[in-house]
Amino acid sequence: MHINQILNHSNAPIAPLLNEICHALEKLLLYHENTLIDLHSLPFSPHDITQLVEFLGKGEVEAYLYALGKSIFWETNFAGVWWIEHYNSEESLINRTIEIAYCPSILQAQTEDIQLGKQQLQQLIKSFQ
Amino acid sequence: MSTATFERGYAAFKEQIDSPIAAFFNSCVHCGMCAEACLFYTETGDPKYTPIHKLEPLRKVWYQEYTLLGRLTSLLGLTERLTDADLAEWKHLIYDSCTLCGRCSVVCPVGNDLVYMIRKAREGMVAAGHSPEGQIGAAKRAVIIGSPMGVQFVTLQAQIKHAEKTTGLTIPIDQTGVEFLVVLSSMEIINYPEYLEAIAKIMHQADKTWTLCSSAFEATNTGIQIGSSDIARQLVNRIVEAAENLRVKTVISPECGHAYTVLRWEGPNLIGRPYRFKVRHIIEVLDEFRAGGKLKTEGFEEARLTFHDPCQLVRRGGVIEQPRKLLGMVARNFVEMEDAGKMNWCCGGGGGVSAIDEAEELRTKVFNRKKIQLEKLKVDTLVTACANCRIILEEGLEAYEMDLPVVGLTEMIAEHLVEDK
Amino acid sequence: MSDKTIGDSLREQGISRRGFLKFCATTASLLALPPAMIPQIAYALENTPRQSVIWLSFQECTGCTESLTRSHAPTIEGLIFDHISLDYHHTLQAAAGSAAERAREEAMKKNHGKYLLIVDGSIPTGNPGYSTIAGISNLDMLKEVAAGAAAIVAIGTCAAFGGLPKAAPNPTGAMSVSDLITDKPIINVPGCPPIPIVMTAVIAHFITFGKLPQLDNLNRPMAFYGQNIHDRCYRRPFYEKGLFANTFDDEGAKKGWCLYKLGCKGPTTYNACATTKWNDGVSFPIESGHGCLGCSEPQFWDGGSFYKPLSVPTIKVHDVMAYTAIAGAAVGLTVGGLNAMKKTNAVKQHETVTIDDLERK
Amino acid sequence: MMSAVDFLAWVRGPMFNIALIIFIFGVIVRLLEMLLIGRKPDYSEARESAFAGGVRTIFRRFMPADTGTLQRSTTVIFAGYVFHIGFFIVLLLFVPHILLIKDTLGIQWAGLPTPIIDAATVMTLLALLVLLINRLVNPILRFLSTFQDYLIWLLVFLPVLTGYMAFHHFIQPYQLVLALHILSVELLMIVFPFTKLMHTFTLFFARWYNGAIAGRKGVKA
Repeated sequence: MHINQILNHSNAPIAPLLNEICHALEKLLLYHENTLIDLHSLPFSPHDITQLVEFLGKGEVEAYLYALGKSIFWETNFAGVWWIEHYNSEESLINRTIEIAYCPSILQAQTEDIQLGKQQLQQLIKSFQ
Repeated sequence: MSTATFERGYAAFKEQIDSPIAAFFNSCVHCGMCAEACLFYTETGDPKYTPIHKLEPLRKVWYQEYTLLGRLTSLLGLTERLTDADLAEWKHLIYDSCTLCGRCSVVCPVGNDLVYMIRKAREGMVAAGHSPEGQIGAAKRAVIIGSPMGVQFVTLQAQIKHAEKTTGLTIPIDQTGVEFLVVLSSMEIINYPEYLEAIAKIMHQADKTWTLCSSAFEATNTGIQIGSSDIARQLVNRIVEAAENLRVKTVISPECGHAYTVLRWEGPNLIGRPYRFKVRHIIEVLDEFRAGGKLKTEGFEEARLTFHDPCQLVRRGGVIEQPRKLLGMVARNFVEMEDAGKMNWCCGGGGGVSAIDEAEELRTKVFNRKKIQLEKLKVDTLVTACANCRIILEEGLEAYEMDLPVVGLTEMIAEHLVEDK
Repeated sequence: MSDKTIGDSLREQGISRRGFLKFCATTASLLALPPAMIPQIAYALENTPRQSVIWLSFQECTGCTESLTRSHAPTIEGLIFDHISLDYHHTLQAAAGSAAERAREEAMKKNHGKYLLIVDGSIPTGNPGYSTIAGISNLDMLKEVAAGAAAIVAIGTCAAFGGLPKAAPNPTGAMSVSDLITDKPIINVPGCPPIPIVMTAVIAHFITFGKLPQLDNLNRPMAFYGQNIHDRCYRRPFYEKGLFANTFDDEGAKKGWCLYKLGCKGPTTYNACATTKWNDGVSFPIESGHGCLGCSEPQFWDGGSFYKPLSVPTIKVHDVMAYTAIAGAAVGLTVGGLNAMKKTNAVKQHETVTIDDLERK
Repeated sequence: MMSAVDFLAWVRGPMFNIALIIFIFGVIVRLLEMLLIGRKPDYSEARESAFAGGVRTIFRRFMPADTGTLQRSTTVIFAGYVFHIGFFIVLLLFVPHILLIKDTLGIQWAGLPTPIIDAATVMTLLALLVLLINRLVNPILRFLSTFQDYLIWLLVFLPVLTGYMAFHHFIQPYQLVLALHILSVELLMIVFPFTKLMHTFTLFFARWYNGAIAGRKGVKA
């Protein structure tokens, strides 16, 4: 659907949101700073969300995280703009965000987990040595 | 011996207040537009001449006597009572600076008829003894002698003789059963005797029966100007009795604005019943003659001329088109003055102001409006249809050193009548 | 109070650091905190021991507890409940009778000055016998437990503002917590019932920052009660355009237009329903086609009809108008009659003015 | 201290009742006390219908008498129009106001979108400010103005201002500003019958009388 059609038929603040995304991309390029936009607190109807998803489209990457329920990540047609949906263990949506980043921060392996993994691996190696 | 007192004045205010007055005071929002419509404000720039302000004494009485809140607050002594000093102060505003021209009544956005109120306020002022000396004198002369200028019938008789001689026509006096009773203003008898000659000529050509009346020749009514219905009734009764005794069909009001207002509109209410005859202004009669083909004229005035609408004819009498139609018969270079017709500016001497000596300076000052209007037009002759306007215009023009002849419309028509075959 | 931290207990359940971060991000979103605060939340939750909580239920319908337990499945807000020490809740706890009361007394003693007191239901102040637990009147129990609490959370409109029990004529003399306790920090979480995650978020905030979140003038957390339903409503644009449903089944209703005319109290109701929604974010009343009732506001029951628009008076004015008009007409006729008489008399008493009267003598 | 919610409940309930009673009672009494004074019959021979004249003037006076008047009183007329039209747009075409009228009088009509109401409100406020400045600066108005003129200006200005503030959430919580708005309207209702605000009703009578007096004489006043 063409953006004008969406803007004309929707009451949601789509235009300001797109502007904010654009500024966030600039910030990312200049300072390598990530931005998280919480869609939860914006007055979007389910229909508006569908339209927004349709407009942003799906890019090359899609990822899943399984922790405390499923989370879905996909890069939109606009590189660096990530759509993120968190679900709980009952598969209800609990949060929906747009992250402007090279890679969504939560997807990166966490230092503590890496340390833990390294320890476990070391022990495993020790055990068959 | 009876005398004017403040209490009589207060009682008269109380008596005069009616539903329209209450509606008018209730509606005023102090927008100030009436001031901009008033000659006395526009030419002096003094806000005290704002028409609604001139009605403060009447408003105070209305508020205290006829409103719930006013009654309660005056019981508690919270309202400012009307005082005799107020009346003394307002005398200048109610008499000297109001010609009852009615421009304010036409512009008021909430529809207040301010002239109606001033007229009633004067009733209280008279009863309280705060009317101007000049008008008191005129009223006394009108009642005692028969004319505010002291003109007696003998004076008129002399003028009649002179007119009969000039015109070669008989001027009928005290004839019964004729169609028209013609009444005059003393200004016409003294200053403009041409008027009587014109009437004689016109009636002759139109082949109409008419008469003057020896007991009721004077049409000006000082009672209305000073603001006393009692005196006005006394004066108008003379004409009513004469007209009914002579069994005329129509009484013709002279070229005098307020005489027309009294005779035509106030008279029946003063005597408390409808007339048994009609009242028409001479201009209305002439226009009827014209429409009926009874008025034949020849030749045209070549001078560039304009017409000054008397306030009482246009705004308070509804006579607007008639003088223009008549002028069309005899004038080629007729031009309209700015604001002509319903919105015309007063000469500054109506409503009895011309009889007040103290008001003369102010009256001359506000004539400035007329002066500017006339200067713009650059006319050679000024026509009007009110003897009082005519005198004031002449005086004003003289004061401002302008050389411009002022002519009565009736005379102008008479001059162009086709002579007897 | 157990010395285990939330982080410890999460790890015991095999939840990864990513899962924990997901939890923290969602909590920040709930609290309307900037994403930059996520690490701080994570640090606090990682290191703070389990919070002791005592829950008192007074004149209530158990709807608030129902609301919370409905979402007590392993959801994000459920997690918090897994990781607080709910030392007393007479509906949920296994212990009963004197054992239960003993548990409460022990918790109060052990965590004096540190435990959180959660109250649902209003407190009767008329006859103490209207509502008692273990023979103790609600008022006495509230005062006793409040004395040692770090802070009090008044859950639901009854505890926060008096609610239904306090509605006119208020037969039990019901009062809110803040009517009775004035020397403790009180946080009101009104709603009938309140949104479950608000609870979670308030506790998370208390654990994270060791203090109450920012509150509005009615002591409600700004993060949830900072904006009214109307301003956050997805139907608001219809209000702006003047498109309204006039009945619950007309074209406007079907097209999802604004419900203002049907009595929606969105403009005067401060709550997060329009954004957090209900039933795990499925919907909220307006989205389901019914106007907001204003359940999280004081005077919820006495503030006029649920189905009358906000701009109309809360009283019936027709009789008042009719009687006033009649009285006005009666007095008006009297006053007007007096005016007419005054005028007539003035005319009757008129002294004819002659030319001899024109001057003062 | 009374909370904003209690305050709102009070202005929507008992206080509204009080204001309504004073307003209706006052207006009826004031109109009757005016109309029952009576007037004398007119015996003069009418040139034209007084009735038609009265009706004509009721409508005619919505317009300035002539261009000269318009030029001389431009500020009052122009700002007066903007104020009155704006005020009535906001009063009669804002949906919540229509609902109030529907609830009290049982009649209703279509409203306007809120951005238009918003613009009308701003215009009304500006026009009122112009009228106030004009009242303070114009020599006629400064001379004529009494305490009541300024009081009424304020009491008319406040409902428009508080309505604007309520709509834009200038004061939090919303209940407080809504209550202030309603209270300001109630104050206006209470003073209405006893002040020049009565012109809202009486001007029709005033114009009628004036127009009938003139109409009888054949003058189109």
